[in-house]
Amino acid sequence: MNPHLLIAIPLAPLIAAVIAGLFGKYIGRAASHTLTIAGVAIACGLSLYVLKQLYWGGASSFNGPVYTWLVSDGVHIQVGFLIDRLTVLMMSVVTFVSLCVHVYTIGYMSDDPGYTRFFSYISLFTFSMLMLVMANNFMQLFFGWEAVGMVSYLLIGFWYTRPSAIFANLKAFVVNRVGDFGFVIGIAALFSFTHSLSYTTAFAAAPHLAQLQLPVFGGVNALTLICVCLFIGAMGKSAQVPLHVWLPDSMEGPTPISALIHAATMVTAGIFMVARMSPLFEYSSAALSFVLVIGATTAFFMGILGVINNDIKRVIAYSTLSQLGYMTAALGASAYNAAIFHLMTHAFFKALLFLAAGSVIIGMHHEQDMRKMGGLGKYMPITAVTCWIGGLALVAAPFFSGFYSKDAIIEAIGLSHRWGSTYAYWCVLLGAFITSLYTFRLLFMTFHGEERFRKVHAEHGHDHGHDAHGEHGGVHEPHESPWVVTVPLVALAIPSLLIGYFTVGKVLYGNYFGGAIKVLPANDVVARLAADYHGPLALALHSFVTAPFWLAVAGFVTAWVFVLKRPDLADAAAVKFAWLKRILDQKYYFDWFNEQVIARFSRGLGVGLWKAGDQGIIDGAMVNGTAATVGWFGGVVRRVQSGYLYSYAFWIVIGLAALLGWFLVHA
Amino acid sequence: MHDHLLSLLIWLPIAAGIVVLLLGDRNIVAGRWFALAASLVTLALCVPLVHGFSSHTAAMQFVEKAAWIPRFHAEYGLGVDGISMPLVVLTAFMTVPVIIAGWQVITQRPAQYFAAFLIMEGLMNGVFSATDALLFYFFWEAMLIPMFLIIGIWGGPRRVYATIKFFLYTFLGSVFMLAALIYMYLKAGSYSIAAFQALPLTLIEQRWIFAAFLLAFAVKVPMWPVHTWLPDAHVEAPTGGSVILAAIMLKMGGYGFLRFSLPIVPDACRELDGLMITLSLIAIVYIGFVALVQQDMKKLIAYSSIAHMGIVTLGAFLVYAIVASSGTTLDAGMGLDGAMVQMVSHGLISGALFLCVGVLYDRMHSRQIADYGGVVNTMPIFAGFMVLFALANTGLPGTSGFVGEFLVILASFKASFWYSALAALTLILAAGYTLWLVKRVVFGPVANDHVAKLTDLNGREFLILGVLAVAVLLLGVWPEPLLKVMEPSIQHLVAQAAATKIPV
Amino acid sequence: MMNLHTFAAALPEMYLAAAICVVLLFEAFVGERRPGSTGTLTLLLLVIGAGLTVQFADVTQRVVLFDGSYVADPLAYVLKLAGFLTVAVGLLYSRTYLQNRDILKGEYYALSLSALLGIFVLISANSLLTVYLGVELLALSVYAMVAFDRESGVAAEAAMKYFVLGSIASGMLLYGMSIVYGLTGTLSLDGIAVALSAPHNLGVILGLTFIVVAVAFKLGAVPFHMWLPDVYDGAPTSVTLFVGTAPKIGYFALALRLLAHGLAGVTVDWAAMLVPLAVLTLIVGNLVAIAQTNIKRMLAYSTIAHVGFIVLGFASGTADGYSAALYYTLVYVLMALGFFGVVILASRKGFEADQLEHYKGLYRRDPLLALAMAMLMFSTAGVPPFVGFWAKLRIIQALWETQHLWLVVIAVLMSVVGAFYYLRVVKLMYFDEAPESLPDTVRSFGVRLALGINAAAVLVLGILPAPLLDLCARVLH
Amino acid sequence: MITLADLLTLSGILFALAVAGIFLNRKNVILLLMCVELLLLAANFNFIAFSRMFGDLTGQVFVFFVLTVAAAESAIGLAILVVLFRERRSISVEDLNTLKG
Repeated sequence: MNPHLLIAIPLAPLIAAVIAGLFGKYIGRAASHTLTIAGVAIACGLSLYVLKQLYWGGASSFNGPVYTWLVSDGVHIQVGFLIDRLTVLMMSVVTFVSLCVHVYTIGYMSDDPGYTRFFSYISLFTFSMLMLVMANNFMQLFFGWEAVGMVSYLLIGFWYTRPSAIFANLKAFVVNRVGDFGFVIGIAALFSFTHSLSYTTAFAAAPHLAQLQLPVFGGVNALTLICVCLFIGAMGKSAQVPLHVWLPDSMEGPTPISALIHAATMVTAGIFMVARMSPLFEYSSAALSFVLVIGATTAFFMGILGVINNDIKRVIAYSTLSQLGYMTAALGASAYNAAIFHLMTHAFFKALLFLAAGSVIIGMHHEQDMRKMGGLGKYMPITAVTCWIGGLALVAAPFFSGFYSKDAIIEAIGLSHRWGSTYAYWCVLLGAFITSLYTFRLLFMTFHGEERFRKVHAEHGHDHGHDAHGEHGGVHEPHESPWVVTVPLVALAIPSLLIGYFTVGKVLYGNYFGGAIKVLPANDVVARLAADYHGPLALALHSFVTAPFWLAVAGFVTAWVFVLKRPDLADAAAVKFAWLKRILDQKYYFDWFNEQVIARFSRGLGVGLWKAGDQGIIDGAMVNGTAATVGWFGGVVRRVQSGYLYSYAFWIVIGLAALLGWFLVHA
Repeated sequence: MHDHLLSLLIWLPIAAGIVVLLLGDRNIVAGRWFALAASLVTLALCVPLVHGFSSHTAAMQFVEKAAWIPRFHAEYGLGVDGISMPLVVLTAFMTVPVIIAGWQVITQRPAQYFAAFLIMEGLMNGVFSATDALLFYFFWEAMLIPMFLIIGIWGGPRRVYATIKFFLYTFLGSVFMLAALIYMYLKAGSYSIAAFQALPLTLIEQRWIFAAFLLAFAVKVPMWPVHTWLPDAHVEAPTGGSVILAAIMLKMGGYGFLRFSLPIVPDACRELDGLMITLSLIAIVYIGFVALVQQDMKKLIAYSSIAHMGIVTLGAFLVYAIVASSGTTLDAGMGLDGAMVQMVSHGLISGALFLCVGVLYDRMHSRQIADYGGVVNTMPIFAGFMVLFALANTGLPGTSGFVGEFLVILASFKASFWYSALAALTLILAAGYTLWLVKRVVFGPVANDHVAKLTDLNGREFLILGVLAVAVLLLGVWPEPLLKVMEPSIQHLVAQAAATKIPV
Repeated sequence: MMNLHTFAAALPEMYLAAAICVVLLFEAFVGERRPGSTGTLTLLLLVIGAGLTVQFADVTQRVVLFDGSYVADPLAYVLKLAGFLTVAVGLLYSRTYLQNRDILKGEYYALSLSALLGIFVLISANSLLTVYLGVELLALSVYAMVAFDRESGVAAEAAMKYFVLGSIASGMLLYGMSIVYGLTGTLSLDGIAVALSAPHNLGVILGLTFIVVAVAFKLGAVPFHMWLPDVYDGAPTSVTLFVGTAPKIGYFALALRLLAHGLAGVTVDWAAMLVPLAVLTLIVGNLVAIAQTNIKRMLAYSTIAHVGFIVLGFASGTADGYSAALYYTLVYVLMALGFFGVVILASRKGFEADQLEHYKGLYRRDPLLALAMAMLMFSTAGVPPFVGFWAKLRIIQALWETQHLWLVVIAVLMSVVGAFYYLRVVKLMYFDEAPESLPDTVRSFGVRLALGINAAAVLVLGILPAPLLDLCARVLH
Repeated sequence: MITLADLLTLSGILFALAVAGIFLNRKNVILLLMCVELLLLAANFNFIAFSRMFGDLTGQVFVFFVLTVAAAESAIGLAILVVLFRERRSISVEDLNTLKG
């Protein structure tokens, strides 16, 4: 495969981003977005071409350096690409979604002063994400890893005058850094054993590492330590409990970002990374159990939060958390390809949902509260339809893409015998109910029922951010969004609907990934699923007799009753289970803990060390103390010089006597 | 010219400084331009230095030798190797922005201001390129005088306290080193550093000498707990002073450890390695927390400097821990590489951050974080730079800040899990204090009408920040050139450090 | 055999004796009418004297004259030359000062010359008798000079204190000498050096102690230092300048001839006695100097601190130590000339610039003077690139050579403490704002030029220390 | 028969008296001058004693010098005393304390 072609893939968006970023002011809006879109389009096209080459063209995967970053002590740390079917799948998904978002942004940000800056950022993000995905060594992986985090930091804080936004982006970055803290230690650990940062060496060393013990925490398996550390990084990026806290807040960013970064791509970097590292994780059952439990927990408990939230974007955000939990749990069950498969389908339908939500928000003139919507279906049909498609995909309605991926995950976890798999199974199973509950609640509250927005325009208009249709009174009809918004919706709706049906056979049950993903035969649950796989149609029909399907239906009914049929019941329940509601409103008190305990403790510690340690002991006692003592002593000795002749003479005699005495005695 | 290049790098700026001094404040316009020209010429002199430098040998290059005090075998000996050459270049490079930064800002006694910095540059180049210990000490101490005056004359309200503290603190550290140098001279019969490095010393001698060196270098670095002069000095110093302090003077401590402690008293270093690593880790963690709660921008950056220099000392002393734990010198050099890169990179980044603070200070005459907020609204371009350098300060990959930390953390795991764990805390802490600073100063709605009146960077400021930004990114994206230059010297240093000098 | 040529080595003393008479006569007949002319004449005579010394007294090896009571050697040559120059420069600085206080009298010059003669006698002394005569000649002239300003009460008080205490010291010196004489039966230092070679002998120590105390007193070592601050403070600044410079050369010679040469046999004993004195001197001098508000007093205590270093040089008891002490003495004299010169130049008629406050913002009022003072202060603090650094370095080196680890530590620590009050002067001059009402400094070109050269010398000798270091080492090996 | 020891003892006593006189006397500066003279005499005593013991004259020659110097010394001392009295109208040791610290 031609390396220059590969280099072009990340480079195109980068160049576009740099130009748009530095000279956006001079070349103007149109030029900026054309340029960046062109850049991403090139990347997307090339990625698809490479996909074709690899899958149909029978080209072998590529693994080679681009340039030597540095040589330290004989260790060559290089920037290089590893392009195999796993990578190229990610590349295609990333670039495709990114492309849609670029186009969509033209409409969504049309009246934002930071227009060119925004395009530069998302192109830069595309570059970073591609670098992450295409890396063939840990240094570059870490580079992409942090770079996407950095762009997400910039984008969450895009509307930098909003206090909530700049709080959210700081939070996001720091929480991600907590993850990266683990990640970098994992890399260091791996390096200390393999003396190299390249994947291939690391993978080769895995079986050997599984035999090693490290003398920390009273002796842990080296590989387990490495994998857990790496996974902590993934927990940060992919927002797994307890490092998930940043993702809901990240919704402060513009909606296209929520779609691109906080749903489709960046947050899935963790999933991708673990799948990429499957040759390592496979040898550490303990680490995988950890992954499994964390993932399952996230899947279930974060889903619940989606049910009680009224901000349309946050609901989808929690759904994202929950779905990421599904993927993570799949990884934990060694069903890597299921995870990646779900990652792909999820990328499409979740991006779709976000963009649809964005479209709704535009239609509602930057209103995000679902309680102020309702009955929008007839005002914005395209949005409504596409949003329904996305929703159905999300709840894994048969034939929809989400169905094939998510069902497989639940099945796979069910089959797994790994420690914690039972707990995980129940989580993901009940998760199906929760998923459909919040999904349909969202759909109903937004597109159906009474048109609540007519009542609430009075206090309408909170938190406008930068939208130019600023202050305005009176009711304004919601309106369908312009084509630049709806086209991407359609473009994403199609794969959300179909891609599962057409690819499940190959990606999930076929041997699409080949060597890219390693699963030990003993752990290979997906293979067992594959055994009784008879095509997508059969699978879909079969699902009508499975628990997840009926749980989803139950969710649908519940949502219908509480939202459309008897809204009062919801309030009644809220009253009845007030304690539960408080916990949920407080999001299980994670934020409270972080802000009140961790943050406060850190600041307290800082002040303590500063005032007591630096200023008190070191400066006060030691430094200035010494100076003061010296000065004081000088003042005292000074008084000996009394000014009286006889005392002077006396001192002379004293001195003489002392010398005489001492030396005569010692002679 | 090649055989007097280093002398030129030392004496040309000093001579220029004297000329500026003589031109005086009356014709300062000429003085300024002359100063700028001088600093640029000095920088230009680095081109043949870099170009003519062979990265295949650990030997001293561009060597100059001349009799100085024959009776005491002290000679005027100059030379650079892979460790000192980058620092010389850094010195020449950072002086230019300092000169430009003071262009219109310094109204009081400008001639002396520019002269002081030019003289400083010469002396600092002298420190880095001296191959004779006495000459080294000569420059090392002489440098205190201009810095003392810079802080004292152009400093802030508590400048007198700060500058006297700075002087005495560092002076106290250095005099003990002098005593140690003389002691070794009497044993070695020469002041040449090479002779010291070859000199066999018993463990007891080495302990004492190590202690003396530690005092001198730890204060300069500065290491916890002898760091308290730095925040005061930084806060009170004028922008240029802070830049030179952070960018170059702190490096002298690190350089001293690499040039003196490790090769001259390796056994004592081996013995006290744990202590040094502990102090470094304390610097990283303890200082990280302290930086978190600073209310003064300069103080915050000063503390962050201490934390980042902790990475340097950690990397420097990892050698022994690695050898001890793994039994080989494999990867030991990586820690040193990391330390060196971190020094250079920190020179660029902290310098840039102080220049950023200077830009704000020149406009609002306040360094209090509380007085700012939403600067981005009125100074978007500045905000861009500030955010970039802040991210670099947090060690973001792609910027120079990442390289050193990454190498040191990689190497540290070889020594111990806990070392790397504690060192890696810097990722979180640095992100915490730096970005919180950015959040409070740069982002947010316009805080008050002073901020509302701010004007964005002028061409001069844009130029210097731009150049630094390019340097930071280049070094982050492709550090290999720097590493290549250092490698032989680092390997040689590892060998020296791993050897024992105890006579048998 | 005994022709004039034999006495060429003793020319400086003879010349000086003659010069004193000339000055007195000149004053009597001309000076009255032309005030100041005597001063000019004296400077002229001093320069000529220096010239003659170079011409005739430049001996290459040790020459002993007058039945062994007089010695001329390269060391003596160097010291005498230094003496001529020091006094000349000192008098040059003092001129305007004396004028402003109308004590510009011929006697002043005559006294300084006789003091110089005393110094020379000390330098060339080779018997107890010559030593004693030198000490007294120097001391008596200086007493008179201190009290020279008859309008000043403090000066009289200082003189009286100096006189009484000084007499005690000479009494002790004499007493010690008498005991040494009793032990050896000879007054010649060479003879004594031969005779006294058994250390730790009671009688020796008895005599030695008295001598050591006397020497320590003359040098100003603690606890025999108490006259020094009062004299420096009370005397007219021009006299302070004189007392602070030239006599140090003489007293260095005293210590060298008497202890290092005459009592070489019992070096261990007196060296051991000097160690505690040196330590005390360093500590007290530096600590008390910090507490001073009067610059003359502060410089007095700083002198004491430096004496501590010089004594340390002797305490090492080796030739290298003595040459270190010699170097330190010469360097100190150079610097003292400088900073007392600045004090003189900062004072005007009816205004004594003796408080530290008077130096606030000196930079604004007189940049050159401030620059000179700053250089001198940094030099005195022992910071490169100034010459003071090498002086300290030599002492520390001498201590290392004799394995005095703790003395090294103390010396080093005290040099840091000392740095503080020198920095304070720089701080006053450069960082503080000048209060109004301070009169202008003296602007006479010649004096300022001399001071400039003086300060420049401190820098040049600092950057190129080799020649002087060489000289000091050579004349003592 | 007066032995060397006797003479030395005497001179020792003289010396002690002189020194004691100097720091015990708080009244009159004149007394100080006298004590100083006494001091010198004590030393002279030694010289003479020793020179008699050795039977060589140098010691006694020395004494002559000392006496001469002593004369000069007291002359200077008295001169200073006069100046002091003119300024302070007092020759009490107690009043010599404006210079201190």
